[in-house]
Amino acid sequence: MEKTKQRLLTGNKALSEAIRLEMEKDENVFVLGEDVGEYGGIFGSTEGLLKQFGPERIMDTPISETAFIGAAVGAASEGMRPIVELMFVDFFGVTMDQIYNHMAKIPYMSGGNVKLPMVLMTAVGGGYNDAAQHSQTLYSTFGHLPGMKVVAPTTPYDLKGMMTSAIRDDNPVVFMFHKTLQGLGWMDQLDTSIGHVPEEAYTVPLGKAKVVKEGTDVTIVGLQMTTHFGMEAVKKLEEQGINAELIDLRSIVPLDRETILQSIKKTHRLLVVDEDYKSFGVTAEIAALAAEEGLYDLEAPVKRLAIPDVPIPYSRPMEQFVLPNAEKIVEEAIKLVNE
Amino acid sequence: MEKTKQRLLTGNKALSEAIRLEMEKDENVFVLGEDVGEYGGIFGSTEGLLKQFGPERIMDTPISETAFIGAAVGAASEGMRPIVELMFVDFFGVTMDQIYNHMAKIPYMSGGNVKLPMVLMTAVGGGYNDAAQHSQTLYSTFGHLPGMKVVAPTTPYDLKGMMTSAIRDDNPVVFMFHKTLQGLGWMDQLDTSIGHVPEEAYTVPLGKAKVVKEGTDVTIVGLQMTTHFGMEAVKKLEEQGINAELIDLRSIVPLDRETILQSIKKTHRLLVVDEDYKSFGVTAEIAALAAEEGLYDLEAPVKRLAIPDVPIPYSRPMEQFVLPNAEKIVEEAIKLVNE
Amino acid sequence: MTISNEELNWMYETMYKIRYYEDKMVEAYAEGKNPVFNIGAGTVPGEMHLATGQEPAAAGISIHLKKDDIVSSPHRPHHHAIAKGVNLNKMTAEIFGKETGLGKGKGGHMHLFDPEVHFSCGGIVGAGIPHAVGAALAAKKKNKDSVAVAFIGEGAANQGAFHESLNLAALWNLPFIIVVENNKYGISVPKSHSTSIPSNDLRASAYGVKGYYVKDNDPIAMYEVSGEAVERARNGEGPSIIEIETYRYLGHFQGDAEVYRDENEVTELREKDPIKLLREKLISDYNIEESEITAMESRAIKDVDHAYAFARESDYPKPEAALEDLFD
Amino acid sequence: MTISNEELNWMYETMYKIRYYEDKMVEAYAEGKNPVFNIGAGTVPGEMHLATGQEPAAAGISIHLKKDDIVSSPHRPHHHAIAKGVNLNKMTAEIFGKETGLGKGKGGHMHLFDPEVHFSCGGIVGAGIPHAVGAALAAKKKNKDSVAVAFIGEGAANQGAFHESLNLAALWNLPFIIVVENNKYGISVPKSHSTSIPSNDLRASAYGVKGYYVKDNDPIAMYEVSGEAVERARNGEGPSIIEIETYRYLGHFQGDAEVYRDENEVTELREKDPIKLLREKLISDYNIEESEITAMESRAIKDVDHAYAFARESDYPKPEAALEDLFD
Ligand SMILES: Cc1ncc(C[n+]2csc(CCOP(=O)(O)OP(=O)(O)O)c2C)c(N)n1
Ligand SMILES: Cc1ncc(C[n+]2csc(CCOP(=O)(O)OP(=O)(O)O)c2C)c(N)n1
Ligand SMILES: [Mg+2]
Ligand SMILES: [Mg+2]
Repeated sequence: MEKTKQRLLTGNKALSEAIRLEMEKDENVFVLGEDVGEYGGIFGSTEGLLKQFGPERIMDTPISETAFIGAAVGAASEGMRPIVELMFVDFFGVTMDQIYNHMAKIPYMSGGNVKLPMVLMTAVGGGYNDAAQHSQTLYSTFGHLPGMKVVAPTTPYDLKGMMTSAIRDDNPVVFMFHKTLQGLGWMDQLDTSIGHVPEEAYTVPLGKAKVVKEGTDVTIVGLQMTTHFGMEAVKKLEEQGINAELIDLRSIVPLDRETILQSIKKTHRLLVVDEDYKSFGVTAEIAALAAEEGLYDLEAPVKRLAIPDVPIPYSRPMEQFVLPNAEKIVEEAIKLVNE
Repeated sequence: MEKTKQRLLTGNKALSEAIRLEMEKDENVFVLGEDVGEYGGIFGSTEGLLKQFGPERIMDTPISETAFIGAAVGAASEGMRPIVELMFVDFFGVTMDQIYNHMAKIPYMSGGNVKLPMVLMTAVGGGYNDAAQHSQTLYSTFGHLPGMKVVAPTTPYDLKGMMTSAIRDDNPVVFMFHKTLQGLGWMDQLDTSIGHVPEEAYTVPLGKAKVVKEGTDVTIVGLQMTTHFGMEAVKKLEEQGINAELIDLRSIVPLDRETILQSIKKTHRLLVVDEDYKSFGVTAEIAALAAEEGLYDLEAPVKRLAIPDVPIPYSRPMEQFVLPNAEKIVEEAIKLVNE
Repeated sequence: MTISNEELNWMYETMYKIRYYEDKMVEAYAEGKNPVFNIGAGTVPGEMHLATGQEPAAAGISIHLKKDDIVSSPHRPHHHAIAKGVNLNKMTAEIFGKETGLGKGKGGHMHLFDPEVHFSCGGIVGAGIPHAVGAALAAKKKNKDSVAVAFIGEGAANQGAFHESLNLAALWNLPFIIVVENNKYGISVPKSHSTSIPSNDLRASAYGVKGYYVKDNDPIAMYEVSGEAVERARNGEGPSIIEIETYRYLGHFQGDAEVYRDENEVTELREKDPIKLLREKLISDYNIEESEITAMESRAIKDVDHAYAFARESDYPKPEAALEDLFD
Repeated sequence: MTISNEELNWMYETMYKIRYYEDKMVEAYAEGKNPVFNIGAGTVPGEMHLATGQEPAAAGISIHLKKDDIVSSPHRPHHHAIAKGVNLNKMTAEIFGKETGLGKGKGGHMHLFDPEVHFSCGGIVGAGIPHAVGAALAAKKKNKDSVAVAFIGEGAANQGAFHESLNLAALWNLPFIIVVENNKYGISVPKSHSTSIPSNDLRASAYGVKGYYVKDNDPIAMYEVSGEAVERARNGEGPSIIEIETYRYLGHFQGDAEVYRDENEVTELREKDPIKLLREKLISDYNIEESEITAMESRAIKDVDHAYAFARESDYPKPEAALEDLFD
């Protein structure tokens, strides 16, 4: 136990370990997607799996997202449990029909007679100058459309635990992992992208937010990179005598409304931070929740920090301008407590 | 002038008239899409146009949304002004990449050097038992993704005026018309779907909401069918002594935040009604706006009435259960003023 | 491949049943839409795409399919469903929006799912093709000898999903067959305005698969080429494309004014109706007794009438049931 | 079609310039990523897909293109851009993220737009194909004799957009050419694991268009078949598919560890390098003077060096410029 506790893994290794353990247990689980074999997934989500399971269960596909994601739907309806990778979430547009009209709706349209136990995993996020077509998170694009669970874990521990839950779930799950939180050697190195991960399989529930740090003065809600930035911000705020509470959303659908409302009851102030576009995004839904169900608890207007409704620009100064970061969170939080 | 004022047109005729007048004026304007020719558009948006303009300018396409919407992007970049129809908005998933990664982003990514003066028109809405893949509005799915204007007019007057504006706009515009508001002979017959439309070309700005009825007790915000339901509701509320203000959003991007905030200042109560899914939808953004910029004006929690995050069920009792209507608006508005 | 009398009878009875089913649906759909047609009104609301005239495609291949074989069908699914042996009561109840339906009333006529016989359909053109590819993959993974068939219209063959799916199925050598029902129109658009080549079996060489073409809506020719294609698929010899020339007697959907075609077109088509022709052939070429034929017809009618009665007598779902079945 | 010395020289100089440009980009991209490679760091951050080795495809067809002809290119666009005559200073500045760039720094290396020479590219596999089809349509509508060329990789030919676009272009008989650069890999996936047939010119018959295959990364063969295809397109004889066998010397993107291929593969490829071979041929078969060649080389180097200098010296955009250029 001592040893297990001390084992450190990067996000991507935690993720691929979850897949490995479920594949060992259940022969219906298999992986398909572009470059998931020899390459191990562009962002390392299937690292080492081809070697262990061979090309029959770790299947490289042509660049045909409609066909292979649709095939995952068909295979799931016949009792398999596919994990299918959409390399970048930004590519959803070539295959969204399979995702939202079929994967998400067939269980409902069939009155529950068809189950689709599948995981669509996909990489999200920017910050490394990959420009407008490779840097988005699109959390709410998926969250808005009913019928799929949509999760976005932050830490290696949660990546493994939530992937295990996702694979075992009988519902379609969209599993978004953040590129920078995979802990890959060729990207920014962040503390958050490496962490304690038990060796054995374990589950973390889908649909529960996590209070990363308790506080009394202001509630900061983030997910993935904005949770990471939130952690930095919380420390800086502490230095300035502000005791912020930080919530890591982890799941977009189901959304853990209760945890957020409880926090507002305590802090009376809400700042929502998101790497997705602002309008109609995560910050909108959570601010709306506060207006709908937490209004009497609020002592100041809700603040929303997100991409200001422009495509992600390539050049560094502009990209940094549109992305949230710790400093911007600190600034907004201070304004909020002084309101 | 008298005569013009009295001319009544259905929504679809108002729409096709706008297209006709712009096509007469500008030979770069042309239409392409499935069944836009002989059939005149499944929902009548191109009624009569083939006859006048011939198949070179009113082009039936194969069922290849990626190719023909992508071709509209390519033609627009070469100086044409295409109007391209996506038959049902529900089909966006087979072609969203062309819409959101290219049509919406190319002008920005090119630093404004490439203009895409094109209109993507598409039919939205349910209520006639067309089930989960043919009944959605998806307003916020489009509104969330930056780079395209997204409009959704309600009345024949606005359908014509806003289509004219859309065609003349040098930016890509997604023009959503509501099936039931087209005033087609084979669907429900609604007062709102027929109205005064001047014969000559005129514009209605994109990005301005309309106060349909002024009031003091509660602000009701709707768009398309929920504006229609709102009109009915406002009358019933009046009978009960409640003086509601009704705002027809008309445009999702740009969103006329000012008109909504002004109204809340007056009524202190907000009910947002939407035919789209609730979470991360129009009701979220507008409730969030109130929480962010109108909080001190609110005297009661914001109320949101929208599809309760399930796909649209086929069978009538269930579909009616998930859709907003006048009675539900009345009920929520009464609760709100009694809060 | 020569067809046995038993097979002929099955084909005839199935086609007859489909035809009778669709005829009844024309009536049911019209109920409550008079005097003014309103798509959302009546006993059966919403869009209604019927397959009257297209029976040979469904019967000619389904005769070769077993319960475990998979069928994926598009927006015009009744003939495929009936030929595959979908539960007729539950299917009809679903179309009527009743709680006893296949999807408890949530799906409707374009969204019929009967996992018992591995049947599904959907309303998005081309989208069912990859589902069949995936089902074929699952069969292969499970070492079953099942075959997956995707039916599409000729219009759908110009969707990207067609290309991607065929390449994938060929690459992975899956037991997959695509049947293109060329009924000449995609809604109002004639094939010549949608497809740059004469027929889709010619696209087989683009994937290295086998291509077949069936002329004249001929059920027996369809039986023959399908038998070969199914056998090849079962034996691991890979996918096929079958295009069949067929006819859509009715509008694209009920209520279609059919401004885009000549009024006489359908009258002429009905003269060479494949069910009528097959009936004559059964008697003249195969020595099947008239009495045997009428017995089949009665049985078909009885089954269908029973299904409609079941649907009519069933209850509507409770409104709040809309909130159920989202997640398991 | 016989190639003139002038044309040969243009081809050589263009290929040489592309090669030199990409070599310089390897260096620029590495700047600031030492000792630890970090994709988001350095002078040129983000993904970087270089076309070293693939010059013949770009030069062999672009020689037949005029300024008004349209080129749509994918994620690996520099060779096409240079051959099409994109403003090299602005292009390089864009890649460096500078405000003097083609897109004022908003686009980056995968999103280069030069409307002056009708060039565009993009990062979504297959997505540029319909853009070229639409541009060809615009040309036809405007009664111009322009041709639109879409470049793609062999991996992209399995995207639905390929199929839909070719059918549409063939149906409407548009002046459209698709060039498939078969560099053997789509990232790590070899062609044999992505494509069910040997080459994409074989798919021409699926659309009723013309198909051409160029072996051995041969620029002169590419010149020849392209000349024919362009002429056919200009004359209203319809679309073509050209597949060229080419080679990607570098990784998929810079930083690719290339675990999926043999270390010696590229060494061998470089031995039969098309630029080296063409240089030899110019001298041996076409009697072009060594001095003339070095003059071309110097000119290419000068242009490229100048472009890099321009890019380096330009300013970064202001952060707030991110909010500009959304709507007109
Ligand atoms: C992706 C998509 N595009 C368009 C439609 C609208 N639509 C439904 S059926 C149809 C025509 C289909 O033609 P075909 O494939 O020939 O089948 P048929 O109706 O003739 O049986 C169209 C365009 C759709 N449902 N999905
Ligand atoms: C729709 C889509 N899917 C996947 C990707 C990721 N991706 C970028 S390039 C590439 C490989 C492309 O291979 P190929 O077409 O052969 O071009 P090459 O890179 O060899 O030049 C892939 C899979 C993408 N950009 N877009
Ligand atoms: Mg058809
Ligand atoms: Mg390649």
